[in-house]
Parts: sequence; C-alpha cells; structure tokens
Amino acid sequence: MTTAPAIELKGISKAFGPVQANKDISISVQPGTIHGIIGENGAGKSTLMSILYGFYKADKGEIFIKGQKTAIPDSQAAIAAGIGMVFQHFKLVENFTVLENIILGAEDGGLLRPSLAKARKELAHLAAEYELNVDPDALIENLSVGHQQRVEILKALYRQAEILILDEPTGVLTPAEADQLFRILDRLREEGKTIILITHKLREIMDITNTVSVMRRGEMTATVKTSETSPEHLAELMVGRKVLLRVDKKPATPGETVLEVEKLRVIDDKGVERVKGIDLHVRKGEILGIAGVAGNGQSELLEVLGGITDATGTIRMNGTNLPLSGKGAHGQSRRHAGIAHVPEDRQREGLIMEYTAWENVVFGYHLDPEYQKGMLMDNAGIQATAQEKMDRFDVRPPHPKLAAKNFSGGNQQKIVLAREIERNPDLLLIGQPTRGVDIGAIEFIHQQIVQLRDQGKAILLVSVELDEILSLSDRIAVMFDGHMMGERDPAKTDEKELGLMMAGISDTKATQEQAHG
Amino acid sequence: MGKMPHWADIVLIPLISLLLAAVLSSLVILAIGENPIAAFKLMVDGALMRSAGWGYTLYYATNFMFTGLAVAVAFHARMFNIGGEGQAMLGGLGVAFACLYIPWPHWSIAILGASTAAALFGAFWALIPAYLQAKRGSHIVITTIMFNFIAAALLNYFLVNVLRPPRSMDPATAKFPEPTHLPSFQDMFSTAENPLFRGAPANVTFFIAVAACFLVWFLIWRTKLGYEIRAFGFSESGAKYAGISPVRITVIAMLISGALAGLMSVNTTMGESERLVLNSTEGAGFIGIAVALMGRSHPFGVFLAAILFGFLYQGGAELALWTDIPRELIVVIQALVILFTGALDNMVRMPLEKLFLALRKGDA
Amino acid sequence: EPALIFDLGGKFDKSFNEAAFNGAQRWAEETGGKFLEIELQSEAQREQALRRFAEAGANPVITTGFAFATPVETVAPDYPDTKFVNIDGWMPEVPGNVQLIGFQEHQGSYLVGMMAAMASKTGTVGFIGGMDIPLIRHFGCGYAQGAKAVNPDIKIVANMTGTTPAAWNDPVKGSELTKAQISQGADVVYAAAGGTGVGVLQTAADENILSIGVDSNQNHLHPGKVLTSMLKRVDVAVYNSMKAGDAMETGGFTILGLAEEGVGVAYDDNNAPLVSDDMRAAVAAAREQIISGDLEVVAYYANDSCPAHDF
Amino acid sequence: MDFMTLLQLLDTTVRLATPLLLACLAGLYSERAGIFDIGLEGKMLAAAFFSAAFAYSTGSVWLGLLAGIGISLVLSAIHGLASITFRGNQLISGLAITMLAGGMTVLIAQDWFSQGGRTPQLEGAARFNPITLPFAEALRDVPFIGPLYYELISGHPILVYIALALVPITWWVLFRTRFGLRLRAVGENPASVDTAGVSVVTLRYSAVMICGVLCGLAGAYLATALQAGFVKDMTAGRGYIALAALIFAKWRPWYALWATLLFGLFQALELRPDLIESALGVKVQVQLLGALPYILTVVILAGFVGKAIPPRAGGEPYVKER
Ligand SMILES: Nc1ncnc2c1ncn2[C@@H]1O[C@H](COP(=O)(O)OP(=O)(O)OP(=O)(O)O)[C@@H](O)[C@H]1O
Ligand SMILES: Nc1ncnc2c1ncn2[C@@H]1O[C@H](COP(=O)(O)OP(=O)(O)OP(=O)(O)O)[C@@H](O)[C@H]1O
Ligand SMILES: [Mg+2]
Ligand SMILES: [Mg+2]
Repeated sequence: MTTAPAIELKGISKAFGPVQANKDISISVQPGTIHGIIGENGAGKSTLMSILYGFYKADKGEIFIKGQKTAIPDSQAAIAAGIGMVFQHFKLVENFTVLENIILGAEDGGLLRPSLAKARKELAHLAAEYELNVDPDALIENLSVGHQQRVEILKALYRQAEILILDEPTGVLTPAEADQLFRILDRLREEGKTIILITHKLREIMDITNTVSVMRRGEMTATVKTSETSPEHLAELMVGRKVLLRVDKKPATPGETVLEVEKLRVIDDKGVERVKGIDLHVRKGEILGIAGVAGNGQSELLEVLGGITDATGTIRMNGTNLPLSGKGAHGQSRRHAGIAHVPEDRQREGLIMEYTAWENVVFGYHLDPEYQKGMLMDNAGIQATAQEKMDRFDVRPPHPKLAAKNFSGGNQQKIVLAREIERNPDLLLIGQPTRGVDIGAIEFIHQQIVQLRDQGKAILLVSVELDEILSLSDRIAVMFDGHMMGERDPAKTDEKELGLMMAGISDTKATQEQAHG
Repeated sequence: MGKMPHWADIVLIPLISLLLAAVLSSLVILAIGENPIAAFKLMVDGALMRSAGWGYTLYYATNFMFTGLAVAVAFHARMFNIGGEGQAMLGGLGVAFACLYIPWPHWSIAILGASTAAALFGAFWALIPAYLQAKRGSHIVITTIMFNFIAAALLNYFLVNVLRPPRSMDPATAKFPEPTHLPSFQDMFSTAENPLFRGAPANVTFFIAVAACFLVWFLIWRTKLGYEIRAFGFSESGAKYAGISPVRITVIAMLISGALAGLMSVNTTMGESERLVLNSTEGAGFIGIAVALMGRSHPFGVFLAAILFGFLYQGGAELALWTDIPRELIVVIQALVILFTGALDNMVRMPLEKLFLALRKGDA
Repeated sequence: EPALIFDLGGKFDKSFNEAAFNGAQRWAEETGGKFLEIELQSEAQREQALRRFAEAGANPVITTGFAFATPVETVAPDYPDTKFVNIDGWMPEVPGNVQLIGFQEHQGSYLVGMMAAMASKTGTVGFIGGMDIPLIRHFGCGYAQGAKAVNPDIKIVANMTGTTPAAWNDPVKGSELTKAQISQGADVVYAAAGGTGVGVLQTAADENILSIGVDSNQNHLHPGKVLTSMLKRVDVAVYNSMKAGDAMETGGFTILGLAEEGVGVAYDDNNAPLVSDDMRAAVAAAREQIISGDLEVVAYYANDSCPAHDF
Repeated sequence: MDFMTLLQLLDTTVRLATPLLLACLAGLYSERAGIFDIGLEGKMLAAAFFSAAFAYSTGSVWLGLLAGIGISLVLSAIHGLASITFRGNQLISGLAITMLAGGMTVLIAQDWFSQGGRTPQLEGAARFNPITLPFAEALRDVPFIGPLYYELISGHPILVYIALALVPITWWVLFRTRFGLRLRAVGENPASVDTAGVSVVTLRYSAVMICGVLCGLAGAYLATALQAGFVKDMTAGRGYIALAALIFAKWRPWYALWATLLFGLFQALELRPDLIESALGVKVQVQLLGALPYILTVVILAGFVGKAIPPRAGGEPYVKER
C-alpha cells in the first residue's frame, strides 16, 4: 500500500543574513509515524520546523501536505493545513489563563464568552481522552514547565492538528513526565496522527520513533529507519566523529567537608517559601548531585549559594559562616570565599550576551587585581587570558573578540565553564550544565567536571537530567517542594526510585514501592 | 559575522538618514513659501563660514555634549534620563552659589569650584529619581520628567525670592564678579590684527566638554565601573549573578549622568550670561537625548552629533535673523533629524543590508 | 534701517510684543521704510541678535522686554555708532548710546482697578498674572490699590499662572484660574498674562463676567464683555524711536506714565455700554491727581512689597 | 470648605481630568499592545491645532474634530511605521513626533492664520459647548442631589461624557472581546499571537490607530471644548502626566479613570491656593503650589504604586529573524 507522505519538503533553503540555516533540505514523513530529527546545536532543526509551521518563510523550496503542494506563508496557513507545533521555547502568554491561551487565535466570533465555554468543554474532553489534565483557569506563570507543555499540546489538538511537531519537548521534563508524554505521543500515533520529534536524546529516538533524520550544519545528512540503527551510529552521524556516550570516571575519594548548609530557607518576592529548611554538605573530591523537577527549590538553592538571592539559615564554607542577606551577601563575596558558580541559565545570568567572549571570560572576577592596570582594566591582558582559556576549552570559533551571542549554546556554556573552572575554586556550583547542548559538547563538559573532582574539588551539581545526575554524581540528593527527600548512592539506585522521590513520594515510601516493584 | 561592513553601519546609515531628513525639511521650507537652497546656504554661511558663527555653533555644541553624554551614560545602564533639563537647572543654581558667594581669586580656580558645584547639584537632582527607581521601582522616565517641573519651580523660587538683586525686574541673579568670568574664544584666539570669534559665547568650557567626552569614553570602556555599568545595562540578571549591585549601579550611573547634565550650566551660566537666568537650559536636556541617540551613546558620536545640532541651532538663528521663516522651523528640522536617524534608522538599514549581502554573494 | 528684537514670548502675543510690532508696522506704513526683526529662541541669541543687527548697520536697535537690559549693557559699548533702545529694562548706569524706556504700569493698573471695583457687584475682583515675576506683581499691585481706593472692603483674588515662561502661553490654565476666581466670587478679572490672557478673557466672556485686557487694546476680542484694557503704549515708544532714528536722544531713562500717555485706559465702541459716566469721571479725576502728584500709586518694586495686597 | 466649593473643585477636576483620561486610555491601548508611546503629547497638540483650525475654517466643530483625529492618525501611522514596520526605538519615535508636532503646528498656524502660531478664537458652532443633561434645571433646587447633578454631572461638553463612557467600553473591549484578548496577548508575548496564526503587525497597528483616535479626541477637547482655539504648546505636558497616570493605573481602564481624576484634582487644587491655605492655615509659596502635582506624582509613584509591571513585550519591537 502506498499512501502519499503526510509531509514532504523539497529543496528547502533558508538564510538568516549571512547564516545559511537550511541548505536544500528534502524530507518526507509517512503518515501515522513518529519521525525523529536530531542534529547538533545550530544544525537548523528548529528553523526547518518553523518553516513548515509558517513561522519563517523559506527562501526556496516546496512543501507538500498529503501529496498536495501547499503554500505556507504564515502560521494561519499551517494551522489550516492541520499542522500544530510545540516550540522549544513555549509561545504562551504567561499572565493569561490556560483557557485564554488555548482559544487565542482560534476564537469563535468576536466575543469571548462563548469561545471560552466551548473550549472548556472541549478541553475536558481532550483531557479525558489523552490524560492531558490541566486546570483551565490556572495562570500559565503558575504552572510547572511540564504543564505548560501540556497546554501547548492541547493548543495544537484543539486546533485539530493532524501533524504535530515537537521541538525538544523533553528537555525540561522529569522522567515521569517524559514517559507520560511519550505515552500520549504513542496514542496519537495510533490514531493516525503524524508526529515530528526533535530531540538531543538518542535514547528517546531509539525508544519511540519510526524513522530518524540527521541534520548537520544546515544540511540533511541521513534519514534511517530507527530499527536499523544504533545510538552510537546516530551520534557519529551527528557530530561527524566517534563519541563516547558514557562518562568514564574513577570512584571518588572524598576528603574533608568544604560546604555545610543548615536549615536554609528562601522566601521569594511574592512571599512564597521556595526552600523550606534544608541541610546538606559537600566534601572535597566529590560530586553531590541534586535531582528534582524544575521549580522545586534547586534553582533557589544555587542562587543562595551563589549570592544572588537572600536567605536565612547557615552556610559554612571551609568552616566560616557566610552572610546570607544584607551587605556581603553577593556574588563577589562568594567568589572570594572560593565558590565558583555556573548558573542554570547561561544567557540570562552566566553571560552578558552583548559582551565579547573576552569580556565574559572575566565576568564576575572583573574586580580582581590581576585584571587591573592602575585605575583601568587591563584589556590587553584579559584578551590574552581569554584566548588561552578558550583554546584550552576548545571554544569554537576561538575568537575572543566575537560577541557571546554569536556562539552556539554549547560553546557559550564552554566559555562559562572555562571562566569558572579555571579560577580553581574550592567549590563549584553548577546548574544544568548541558541543557540544550548537543552530544559532542556534553561529552566534553562532563569530562571537565569529572577532572575537576579528581583534582580534589567539591562540586554541587543541579540537573533535571536524571541520566546526567546518575552518571556524574558520587552522592545524589533529591529535592521536592523545597525539602530534601533523601540521599542515595548512585550505584544503589535507579531512575525509577529517583523519579518517585522527585514526584514527592516520600523516602521510605519510595523504598517500599521499590521493594514491591 | 555582521551583515554589513562596520563603516557602513556607523557612517553611511546616519548620512543617508540625515539626507532624508534634509529632503523632508526642504519640502517643509518650500511649503511655507521659502527657498530651501537659499535657506540652507544662509545657515551654512552664518554657522560655519565665519569664526563668530563657529563661536556660536561650538557654544551650543558644548551644551549638547554635556547633556548628550549625560543621556548616554544613563543609556549604558539601560536608563532613560529625561531629566537632563532639571539637572542642568540645578547645576545652574550650583554655579550661581559658587560664583556669588565665594570670592575666587582667578577664573581658573573659579571654574573648578563652579564645575564641582554644578556637578554636585546636578547629581543631587538625579539622585532621588535614581534611588526611587532602584529601591521602589518608580519608573525613572516619569520621575525625571516630574523632576524637571519641580526643578523649574525651585529655580524660579530661588531667582525670584532669594538671588534676584533688589530693584531688578529680571528673575536672574546679579552679574557674577569679574574674577569668575571665563575667557571666551575671542579672548583666547583673537589678535588685534586678526579679530576672531567676535562676541561669540564659546568659551573654555568647550574644552571641558571635549575632555568630558574622553573621560566618559574611558569610564565606560576602560574602567571596572564602566564594565559593570554596561553589564548591568545589558542584563540585570547577569549583573546580579556577577555580584554587581543593581542599586549601586543605578544610583552611580544616574549620579554621573546628573553631574554631566549639571556641568552644562558652567557653559551657559558662567561662560555665556555670567549670571543665572531663568531659562538658561533652553531645552538642551531634551536635545541631549537626540544627541545621545544619534551618537549611538558613544562619546565620539555624541561629540559629532552635538556639533551637528549646534550647527542647526546657530544656522536656525541666522535664518530667523535674515528671513521671515519662523523659529519653529528649526524645531521641525531637529524633529526630522531625530526621527530619521533615531527611529526610522532601520528604514535605511534594511535595504542596505540586503544590498551588501547581495554584493558579498556576488563576490563569493 | 531700524531693527526690532522681540523677547522670547514671540511677537504675536496679542499684548506686549504685538504692541511693539504694531508700532513698527505703523512707522513702516507711514514712512515706507523697512525694518529688521527677529523673535528669539534662545538666551544666547540675545547678544547675537544685537551684534548681528549692529554689524549690519541697523540703527536704532530696539529691544522689548527687561531681559534685554543686561545684554544691551554688554554689547552697546562695542558699537558706539549704533543706538540701542530697551523697553521695560533697568540698568544701574546707562551707556551713552542706550536709551531705556519704562512705563508706569502701576498707574494704569490703578485706573483699571478703580473701574473694576466700580463695576463689580459682588465686591470681589480678580487678577490673573502670567509668570510670577516682580513686573507682574507691579501690575497687580497698582490694580489692587486702585480697587481699594474705590472700595476699601473689596476682596481681591490674585493668581499667577506659573513660574516658568510657559506661563505666558497657557490659556487653558488662564481659563481654569478664571473659573476658580469666579467661584470665589470675582466678577471682574484683570489679566496681565500675555497669551494666557486670551483664555482669561474667553472664559470671562463665556461665564458672563467682565474682564480687563492688558498692553494692547483688547476690548474688541469680546465686545461688550471686556470692561476695558490697560494700555501700555509700547507701540508709541517703538514708533517714536524709529521715527527719531539716529537723532534719538540716548544715555538715559524715558519714563512714560499717565502724563505722557504712555499708559492709560482704553475706551472705544466695544466697551462704551459698560463704562458708566461715574466711572469715566472717577477715572479722569484720579488720573489728574496722579499726574499732578496729589495721588501716589506705590510701585511694587520700590521695596518689593505691596501695600494693598499680599502676593 | 462648603458643599458648593467642593462641587466647584470637583467640577474643575472633571474638566481638567478629561484630556488626561482620553490620553491615558490612548496610551493604554498602545502600551497594552506592546508599543510604548511618549508621543501622546505631540499627537494631542497636533490634534488640538487641526481641530481648531478646521473648526474655525468650516464653522463646524465636528469637522474640526474629524480633522484633529485625522492628523493624530497620521502621526500614529508614523509611530507605527517606525516602531512596528521598521522596529525602531519607540521612545525616540515618540519624542521626535512630539517635537515635530510642536514645530509644525506653529509653522502651519503662522502660514495659515498669521497670528503668531495661534488660531483665531472659535465661536458658536465651532466649539463644543456645554450640554445640560435632562432634568438638570428641574432638579436644581433639590437639596444635595440637585446641585450635585446640576453643577458637577451636567453641563460639560459632549467629549467629557464620551471620555467617561470610554472607560467601561475600553474595559469591555479589552477583557470581553476577541480583539481585546489578542491585543493583550500581543503586548505580553507577540510570538504567541504570531504562532496562533494572527498577524502581530495588524494587531499592533490597530492598537496604535485607536491610540491615535483617542489622542485626537483629547486634543480636540483642549482646543475646542476646554478652550476656544489653539495656542502653541497648549498641551503643556499633559501627555506626560497621562503617561504617569497610566503607570499609576497599572495599565487598567478603571484605575486609569481614578488616576486621571486624582491628577485632575491636583491640578484643580493648584488653582485654588485659597483653599489650600485655609485648609493648612499657612500661606504656601506659589512655586511650591505649582510644583505640587509633580511632587505628589513622585510621592505616589514611590509610595503607593510600587513596581508597576508593564506589558512584558512593551517597548520591544517584535523581531522574528535577527
Ligand atoms: N531568528 C533567527 N535569526 C537569525 N539567525 C537564526 C535565527 N534562528 C536561527 N538562526 C540561526 O540559524 C541556524 C540554525 O538554527 P536552528 O535554531 O534552526 O538550529 P537547531 O538545529 O534548532 O539548534 P538547537 O539544537 O540548538 O535548537 C543557527 O546558526 C542559528 O543561529
Ligand atoms: N547575530 C548573529 N549573527 C550571526 N550569527 C549568529 C548571530 N547570533 C547567533 N548566531 C549564530 O547562531 C549560532 C547559535 O545559535 P543559537 O542561538 O540557536 O544557539 P543554540 O545552539 O540553539 O543554543 P540554545 O539551544 O541554547 O538556544 C551560532 O552558530 C552563531 O554563529
Ligand atoms: Mg536553539
Ligand atoms: Mg532548535
């Protein structure tokens, strides 16, 4: 039986100014399948999908939907052609309710009331059918990322999408949430819907897709049946060389305690308690991994340790108490105390995107006498230092005078790491070290972290990637709702147990369930 | 890699934008029944072809340099200081107090004292909005506008009730004593056989303004503070991460901005009128915004833009002297310059980028 | 050829500057001559305009407004062959080629104050000034003295429009101030506020009370609603200076008061129905007394205070 | 202060608050859609001039109003062009438009009427005259209600009632209609609107144009209702005060009404030093009195409003492709 492909792209090209994001790309997706797309950062995956969704206009090329040549000048046309898309960065209005977001652009008539009523009914229906439960009256900004993603999927389904594009949907999800997402995708596939899935996680590709395409530097380099390939092979296709997918590390030899945290509490601007009295310690030569679903207080913990947010409680660094609020509670004093901090969000915090790489290489340490020359900053000296560090961390391109925003995500992360690791800190705080970073860069970043540990440094790692936590940590602590749920030895636990703890199933209960399961 | 060569970005685009503004201005002049070419010639003759014309052009440019730098410094910290006008008024009060109540032996010392007073008073007037912005989140655009109005009232109070000499009608101070009079360009450059800058108000303050351009450049691109100001301006969350206190930077940047705006009054009050008059600021605080924008917040750009606006001011005065064109024409021309160079700059940039891209593709 | 420099208010303010312009216009029509003119836009242009006109051979160079006193004082010695005139200004020592022309505004204001008090039925009269400067208080002070002379118990409501030059040009505020004064009982309002006065006169007409114009004869703006105008014959001063030309006498003060017809009260067809014979008689009598010196109207800036009203 | 005085004070408040309210609502539409507009002042000014000029020339205030709205729309289109189409800096564009209006009005007025940048005085049908609401005369003598109705509620020009009616209408449009939902969304996150298949550009232009219409009303009110003609710079900073009120109102229609009434009250109080003196028992410096509305604005912004969060995409041009 030969059916027309659900989607066929022919010769798509797209340039952003001098950047050729897509070069003569052709791809065909069969109906009722899940089609994976992988590729390094900046390979052009998102761009290609955005063209299909009418968000960008292709410079060249044709689009066929169900065999019909279709012009997609804007998203309206894409929606009409039955295409729905969940973007890498959600396109939701934060201070609108779920319902308002759902109907936006798909209202019936000029008045809202009937549209809202209709959407409420339809939503209940969809929720029942696909297990996509969200409170229709909740404000988006109060929802977890996982729920926000559900809203995006609901938006597409509400518009009766037959073809659903998901751009890196699992980057922000817990394993449980990811599993649930895949169950939903499975169900959709069974109903005959077509799904395109972009991800950096080869395991997901292997688990769920029927076919997979690989992109590299704007070109489509291969399309293979998932059943006929392996993760190693895909990684090689993506990066163009062999990649080590496992972290290679010796057992830890922890020394004395570097950081002690007691009864730490954080209350945010809105008066909500985000961290509810936690204790922890990190020793020399070990990596303490903190697992948890985003939004359970890990970010706040990092920010307090990094001197960004005020808190109450005690933090002892090498035996000395650090101030937690008021004067002295800031990033500078933390750095003096020997704490380096790779923040979770490199673009908002870790880097000044408009600054050049060399300016970013001293960011946070810019007051150090070593970077000063009299009253002025020693720009020439800093540039030389930056060049050295960038070379050592294989930042590409190795140009200190290029603005940070012109580096890809992975290379931006390398700049931050180069800065923080090269300062030779006693304690390294590191949040989401590989978020949105491709396989090649992940490998490198993981190696650096382990090396630092082996030099006898203390490392506090926060990540929502359980894989990462499991493979890097020497001890694992799980946070839920501002509490510490308990600690595990990575050798003696698994994703399932951690997943349950992350969902707030209490420590003992988790062990029990573990025992039963 | 950029889409256009750097020179095109900083030279070609402003030039074309200026040209567009000039064309539109010509149409306006035509519409009110005058000859734009003759008008333009009159402006150039009056502002650039005589030394006295330069004396005026540079006098105005001095004002605009100070206010332009003030706006630029605040811009680097991502703040929009619309309060230059009020800060300059307060600066004027500072100059007046310094010149009237302290017996200076010589102008060279007096100018130091008066500049300090002007900077302090201007900075003080920027302090409150800055503090409110940093601590209370009160929008600085609104508070600085309000502070312009309040400054006008304050200045008026002092001039009418405190500083006005008895019997004088004018809400102005008495003439400052002789030792505070600053050497004008005429004093400095004229010789008996070759009189230059006759009667023009440009004075030593011009050199202070030029020095201020250099200093601001150093401050912003060569010092720790400048590094922190720019970092804060680009990303407040980034600044917090690095341990840069937003409150501190907001306040310091605004203090510097206010001080620069305040310094303008040294030129007008000490240099030109030699007394403090009510409207000595004459909207230079607002022109400063345009100057900073046109100069892309870079001191050298500010310098050039200030001279352009100085030319427009002086050329406009010449128009008003010798033709029937109302003085508001100059306001219109300024508005068009600001519109085209500041707001509609992409109208020129977008096609140019395409052009350069096509050229480069052609080369490759 | 003579030159005329208007102060920052602009030449068509319907009062002071416009009067100067009218004088120049009259001279031009009568003699067929031409004159140079400029409206300033900046403080620094004061000297510039003076110098440029002097260098261009203009003679005399006439300036309106007290703010020109200092620049004229500075510039005049550089151009000994040019004669300078300043209206309203004051300087401690008058250079030999400068003539200052001043008006006894308080005298004229005294007379309109009398008329206001006589026309008022409520026993409350209003005064609306432009920018709060001594000159305007000087107007108001004469007005208050005149009103009190007629009715010692009269209530005088006085407001200034503002503290910046914008106060000369804020008819909206003038209008609201008039309404506020009406609600305080005022039924005659004297506006000494340049362009702002336009709003005052308008609202007074709208609300059916009487108003008093200033500088030029403004009776025609709202016929039958403007009680009178306090004339300040800037036009005559300008006309005379232009006519005298180079022969003009300089080096001193010309004071134009009631005696010289420099200030006065406007009677014409527009306000004829409003002015009773009693009023005319009383005003004429007071005028004689002031001219003869039997009655002294205190000038506000004699010692910066007013005996009849606390500004 | 007796009842009548209070009524008169409030009456003045309403009159002075009306242009602020119209401008504030204008800004509200624009800023809710993500386009900052500090050019309200300029649009009002241009509208004031054109409405007065056309009302004078045609003898009909309604034609004048149309002309005022027309020119305000033209300036809005320029602002839209700069900030939407060409993604320019919205603050600069607003500033330039204000300057342009300041210069052009005088230039054209001078060329047209030769009265020093002023229009001739408007009379009769060339002005919006106060309208007496039904029963105002009849009820006048009823205690309390009568004067309240007659003095305060009745007797304003039609534009005052239009401005007041626009408050609930704006609320309804923003929060009860599809257009309002999209408008608010485009000010918060234009990408959400774009990916929902709705044109960001069209939405933003409509918001900017509505802003133009309201500024047109505000300007026409100044020149043909509050005053009988145009004089240069007659807006006297009202556009900026309206912006302050908008922030104070946190971009909400009903709050905008209260905020502008408060500012109107400040301005009304400034006109009544006698009341302030009798209330405080001391004489207040005129300069202080004049600065009072501005000082109070700062105090309120600092003390009561706290951080007012503007629409999140406000002031940023929507750029899909770098
Ligand atoms: N709006 C844009 N304007 C300019 N350049 C862009 C834009 N979007 C993407 N690009 C560039 O196009 C190229 C492809 O980007 P794209 O986002 O499609 O990559 P990707 O494969 O999705 O990467 P990632 O895995 O990081 O999401 C990159 O070099 C990127 O910088
Ligand atoms: N203004 C720009 N001009 C030219 N190229 C740019 C520009 N900005 C970014 N790039 C290119 O974009 C790429 C980075 O793209 P992008 O922003 O998509 O990062 P990313 O890898 O997708 O990171 P993340 O996944 O964290 O968003 C780099 O290859 C860089 O050369
Ligand atoms: Mg990306
Ligand atoms: Mg992507």
